[in-house]
Amino acid sequence: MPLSREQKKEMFWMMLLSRRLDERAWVLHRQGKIAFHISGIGQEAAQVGAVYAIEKGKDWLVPYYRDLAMVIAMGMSPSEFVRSLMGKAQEPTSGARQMPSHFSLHHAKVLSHSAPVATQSPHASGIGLGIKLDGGDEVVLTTIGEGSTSQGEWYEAVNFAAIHSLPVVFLVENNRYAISVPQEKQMAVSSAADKACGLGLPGIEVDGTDMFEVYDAVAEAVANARQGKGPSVIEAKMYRLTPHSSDDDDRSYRTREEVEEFKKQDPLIMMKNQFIEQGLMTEEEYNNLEDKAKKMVDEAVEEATKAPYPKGADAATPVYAEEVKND
Amino acid sequence: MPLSREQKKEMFWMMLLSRRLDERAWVLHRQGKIAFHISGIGQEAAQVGAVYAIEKGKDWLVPYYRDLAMVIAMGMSPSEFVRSLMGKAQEPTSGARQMPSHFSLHHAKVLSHSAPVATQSPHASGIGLGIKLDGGDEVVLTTIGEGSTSQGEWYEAVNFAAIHSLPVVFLVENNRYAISVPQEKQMAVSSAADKACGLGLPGIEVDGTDMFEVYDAVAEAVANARQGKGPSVIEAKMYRLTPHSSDDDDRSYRTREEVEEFKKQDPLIMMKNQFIEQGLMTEEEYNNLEDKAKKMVDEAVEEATKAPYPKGADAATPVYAEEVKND
Amino acid sequence: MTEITMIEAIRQAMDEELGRDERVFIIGEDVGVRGGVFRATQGLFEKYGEDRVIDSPLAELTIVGVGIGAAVYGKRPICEIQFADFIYPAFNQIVSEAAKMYYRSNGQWSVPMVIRAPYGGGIGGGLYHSQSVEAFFTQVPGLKVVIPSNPYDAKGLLKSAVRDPNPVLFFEPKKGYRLIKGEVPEDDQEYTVPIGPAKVTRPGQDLTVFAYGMMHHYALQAAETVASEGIDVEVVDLRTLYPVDRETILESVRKTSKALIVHEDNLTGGYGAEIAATIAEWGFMNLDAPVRRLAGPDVPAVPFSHPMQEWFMINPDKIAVAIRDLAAF
Amino acid sequence: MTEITMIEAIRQAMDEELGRDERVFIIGEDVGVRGGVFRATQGLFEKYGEDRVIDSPLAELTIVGVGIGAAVYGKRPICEIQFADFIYPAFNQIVSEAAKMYYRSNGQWSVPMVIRAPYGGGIGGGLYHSQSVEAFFTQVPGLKVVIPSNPYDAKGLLKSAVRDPNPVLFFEPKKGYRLIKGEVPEDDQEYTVPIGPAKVTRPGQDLTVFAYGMMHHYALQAAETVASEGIDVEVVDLRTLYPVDRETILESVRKTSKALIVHEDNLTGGYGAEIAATIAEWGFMNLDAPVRRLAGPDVPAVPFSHPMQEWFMINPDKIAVAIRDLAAF
Ligand SMILES: Cc1ncc(C[n+]2csc(CCOP(=O)(O)OP(=O)(O)O)c2C)c(N)n1
Ligand SMILES: Cc1ncc(C[n+]2csc(CCOP(=O)(O)OP(=O)(O)O)c2C)c(N)n1
Ligand SMILES: [Mg+2]
Ligand SMILES: [Mg+2]
Repeated sequence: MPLSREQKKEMFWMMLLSRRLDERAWVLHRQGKIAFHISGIGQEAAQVGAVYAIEKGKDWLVPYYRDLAMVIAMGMSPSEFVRSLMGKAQEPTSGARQMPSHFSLHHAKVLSHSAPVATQSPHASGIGLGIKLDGGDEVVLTTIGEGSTSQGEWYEAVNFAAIHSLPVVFLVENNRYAISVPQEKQMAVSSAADKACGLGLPGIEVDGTDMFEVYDAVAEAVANARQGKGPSVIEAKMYRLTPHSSDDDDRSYRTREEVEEFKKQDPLIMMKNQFIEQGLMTEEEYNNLEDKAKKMVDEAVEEATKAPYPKGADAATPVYAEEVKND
Repeated sequence: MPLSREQKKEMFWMMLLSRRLDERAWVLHRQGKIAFHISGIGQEAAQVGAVYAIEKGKDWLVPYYRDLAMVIAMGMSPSEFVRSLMGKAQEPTSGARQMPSHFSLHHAKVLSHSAPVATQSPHASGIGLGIKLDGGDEVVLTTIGEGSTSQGEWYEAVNFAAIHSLPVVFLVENNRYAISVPQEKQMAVSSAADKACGLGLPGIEVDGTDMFEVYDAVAEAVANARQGKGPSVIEAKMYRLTPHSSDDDDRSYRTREEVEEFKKQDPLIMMKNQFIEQGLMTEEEYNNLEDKAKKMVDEAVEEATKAPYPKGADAATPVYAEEVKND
Repeated sequence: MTEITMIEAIRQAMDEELGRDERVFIIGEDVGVRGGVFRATQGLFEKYGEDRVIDSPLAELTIVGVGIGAAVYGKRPICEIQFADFIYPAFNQIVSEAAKMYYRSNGQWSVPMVIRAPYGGGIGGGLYHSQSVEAFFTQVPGLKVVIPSNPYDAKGLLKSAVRDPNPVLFFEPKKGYRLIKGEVPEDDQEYTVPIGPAKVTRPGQDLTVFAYGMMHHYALQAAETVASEGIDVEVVDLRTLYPVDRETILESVRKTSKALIVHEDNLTGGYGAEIAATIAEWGFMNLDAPVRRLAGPDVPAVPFSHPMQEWFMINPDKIAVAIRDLAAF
Repeated sequence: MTEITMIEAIRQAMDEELGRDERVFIIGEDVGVRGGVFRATQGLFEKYGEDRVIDSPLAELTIVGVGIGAAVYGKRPICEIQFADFIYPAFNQIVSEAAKMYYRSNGQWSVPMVIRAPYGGGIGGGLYHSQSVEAFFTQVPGLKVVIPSNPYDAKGLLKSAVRDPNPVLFFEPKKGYRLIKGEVPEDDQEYTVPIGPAKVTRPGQDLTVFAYGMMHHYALQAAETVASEGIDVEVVDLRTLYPVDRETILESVRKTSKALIVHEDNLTGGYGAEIAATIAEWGFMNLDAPVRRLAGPDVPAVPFSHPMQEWFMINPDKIAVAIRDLAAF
């Protein structure tokens, strides 16, 4: 089903909002108001493109820490995110137990993930198994960085999904680096999509700065998965425009020229230009969106700043469940 | 370098000797003289073919538990093997600490391996790294069962070797089953050699019942590795003619007809016929070899039976090394 | 009541839980047509089909990681690890994921899952088919660790484990699979044994032996032996190793004033350390003697060759010696 | 003598060992041009080249498994795990392989290898950048486990670890990397600190605090605080956690008759259990009070949000409270 004009605009809005929110996180960090931020800047086109290819409320998302735009699109509010940045009590992912950007939204079927990379991939396959056993037609979208596909965990997850023809889409967000380590030191193939041939499922490579190219590829993979045709690996190529995290200094491993070069391909700017060129959006509409985003982010920061911290002793629970609430 | 007539005969002898030794182990088990045996019957052609492609004393072997024929070819004596079956003190692999068929021969550069499958694969890559760092031209041959390639450990080992172009040959002995689990439940590709394309190295499939086909493929891979052209994956297809181990009852998962069918392709018999047809060996020579094998195996059992058990307290050491002896 | 073996009790528990709850399924190596290498799942594939009894690839990380995903989805996986010695590839999934999912999501996601694994030596398994691995997990909040010592508990505890909303590691003393027999209620008399409480299995006055699994079985035998010599031993079956049932332990120490902890895992850093520490901290005022541990020697694992295996393993005689020694203190 | 930080001491140790022995190399994530995420390997890539300081793929199993292979080949790998929390993917290689290689080959193959990892909380790292993982390994014969508490020991012990013929886990208190400073001999004065012995770092009469790493640093501070109140605390830096230096521990208990063990890992099943058990078994006759443990609460790990982190973490004040309490017993 082709995307409507409204959907496309909504997608652009998600990119824009999460970008401005993400940028604000960097500002908050510089101001000493938050201790840590890990950024999705440069990856929003792929994230929004992919997440619009699944059905909210029905399908599952098993994300990783850069997926701010995905999770915003799935329904996390900006103030919820800022609360998680600040470690405030009512942040919805972990009650401020986890570092920011370790997402989880139970009501939206966004599974909690941890910091050790690639641990989420087998969970996606497990959810896929559950769906298959129940004969359902839900689909699981799971993401990972290209470096993290070096973990045996990812291989095993994809292998299992391929053997059992599970409804899982494995999206690799290839931003060229794993902290300082470039792709050539992670794999001897040119794309994580190439890994698929060794596991017996389709592997597709797309331009991760093009929201609609990603959408199309993921939508097709989702359709296949929904019809019982099994899993896919999709690699979206992009670039991490910021340092790895607020703790990183990327000057030790990449030149400023390289970063500047890639800033010219900033997906937000490219998408904006495309939208305006194709008449999907006017400059004025764009400016309105910018104003709206700024306002929302301002409000989010204000709200989150006022929100209370948890009490220390809140951390004592919940270690064990008394009953299963997530059935 | 093509194999000489003498080498070929020696190779046949290794197949024959390890087969008769292996069969005797089953007899000893039925007689209640040993507690456990895990067998290589049906896999000798691939094992001998592969191991003759490396240079004894120079190259490294990192084997797995079915590689009796390989290890015999590398210089383990039949009586040493029978001692390990019986848990006798002077067995050379582990001083009777490990179960039988957990090989190790330090003097022949055969690395000790354990029972958890696939743990040996990263060791092979690590040895390969050492060789490369030293600029040496040794090669590492390492083996594994097809089921065990499902472990992330194998994937990571091959990936590392591919990235660094290490001199390692990853031989997969595909005997169609991992205990009861057939290949289709391990992978969605038709051969572990297919997995190589996803890791950026050559993957070759050979008939594991043909000693010379295996030799040729491994010899080429070894030559490439020696010349710095990097690692390969080779899958040799064969069939496990016995139950998984003396603890297994394979009737629950495969029909007798299937087993009988494959017995017709017993590599020992096929090789014997080929040798005789091609005039490499006469029936008389063959009968002499059989006599010799029987005698050696008889003697091995006799010797090993007389050998002393370790004392219980021998097990107290050696937990920690005082110095490194394996440099 | 009928007398059955440990392995049969375990099989029955799974059979009944598969029958009771459609969400329950088994995943592991060779659990299908083969019925498990110890035959714990024998007949279940035939009865419940390949969607309920799934032969996994040879990959423990997969078994547990996929199990976690299925559990958060809404299933009730029973993951079989063929030997406890092979649980390490799944260590990250167990410790980082299963154990921490509930806490890290502030209660949003729980992981109702069982991981079964045969453990222990004395069966000629050598270094890698004999290990006791419980102490790696009895320090991980979020996990529960259970080790039964008899068929009644094995069945009742395993059923509780399947129904528990948390990840439960269920380690089975493989040497006892066919050796230990005991009575369980008839098929139509459904029962469970709660996860949590330890149990005084033999009341006594002179000292307490704390044990679990195969060693509990031996401890009862040793207690019997020394009884004839006039030593009145109390035996406590720890059963649920984690969380620790400190109350039952301390109550027994208050009564007997002497404690001997027995396990077959290595002494140093083994599970007994926590029991000893518990007693030394909260039972100190009741103690009349040093807290003793009788455990496997500090070598990497149980060797294969028979004399060395016997040297390693704790048995009723060794326990009796330790009891006499402590009683005489 | 010059005063340097912990991290500088660690960097110097590696620099000197790389310079001393051509077989030594470093492998880990971001150890190359990036110089490590904590800058422990800063400058070493430039000095020794990419063959001696190797950026691994993002795969801890690879780092350790390849390290083992290189070690048996004849190299001396120093494997860096970026955070201790990420050591679990390598658990199988460490516990099944590195620890057991020497024993299982009856001494044919040894694994001279160091695995370095920053551990511990209090740095805003949340559940997965704060963990203390030592107790998983202080129960594994064949491994050595070392945790330094000051720059002098960090440098000297790390150099010993590199030269040790066995696999050594070297856990570094990351909160102390730049916080803890101390004197080390000048560059040209080569020294090592032996792996094995614990050390009395503050002699005292009233009770002993046993600690290591960051907690040892705090223990000294707490001892100072209570000294002014007339409590004379002996502090023992355990340093080599495994094998356990029982003699030094028991000697101190013979002297002070009271023991407090402090660590930031969870209480139950943490390393302190073994120390408590050691004292309860072999030091019992010298004890005047229960063996106390002050440790992290039994929740899955250190939470991120500041108030919850502080609730979790042990600090000098909490140690002082525990000291006063025990002294008053
Ligand atoms: C198991 C594990 N090892 C190491 C780390 C530390 N670490 C965090 S992110 C990261 C790099 C990830 O790279 P990639 O997968 O390419 O994702 P990206 O951050 O580039 O999006 C590393 C090494 C970790 N989180 N988990
Ligand atoms: C990590 C691990 N899990 C399980 C086992 C138990 N096990 C021993 S051999 C085997 C099957 C191996 O199959 P494959 O790799 O195909 O080798 P084959 O035995 O067929 O030669 C299994 C499951 C093990 N040894 N290690
Ligand atoms: Mg990346
Ligand atoms: Mg096989």
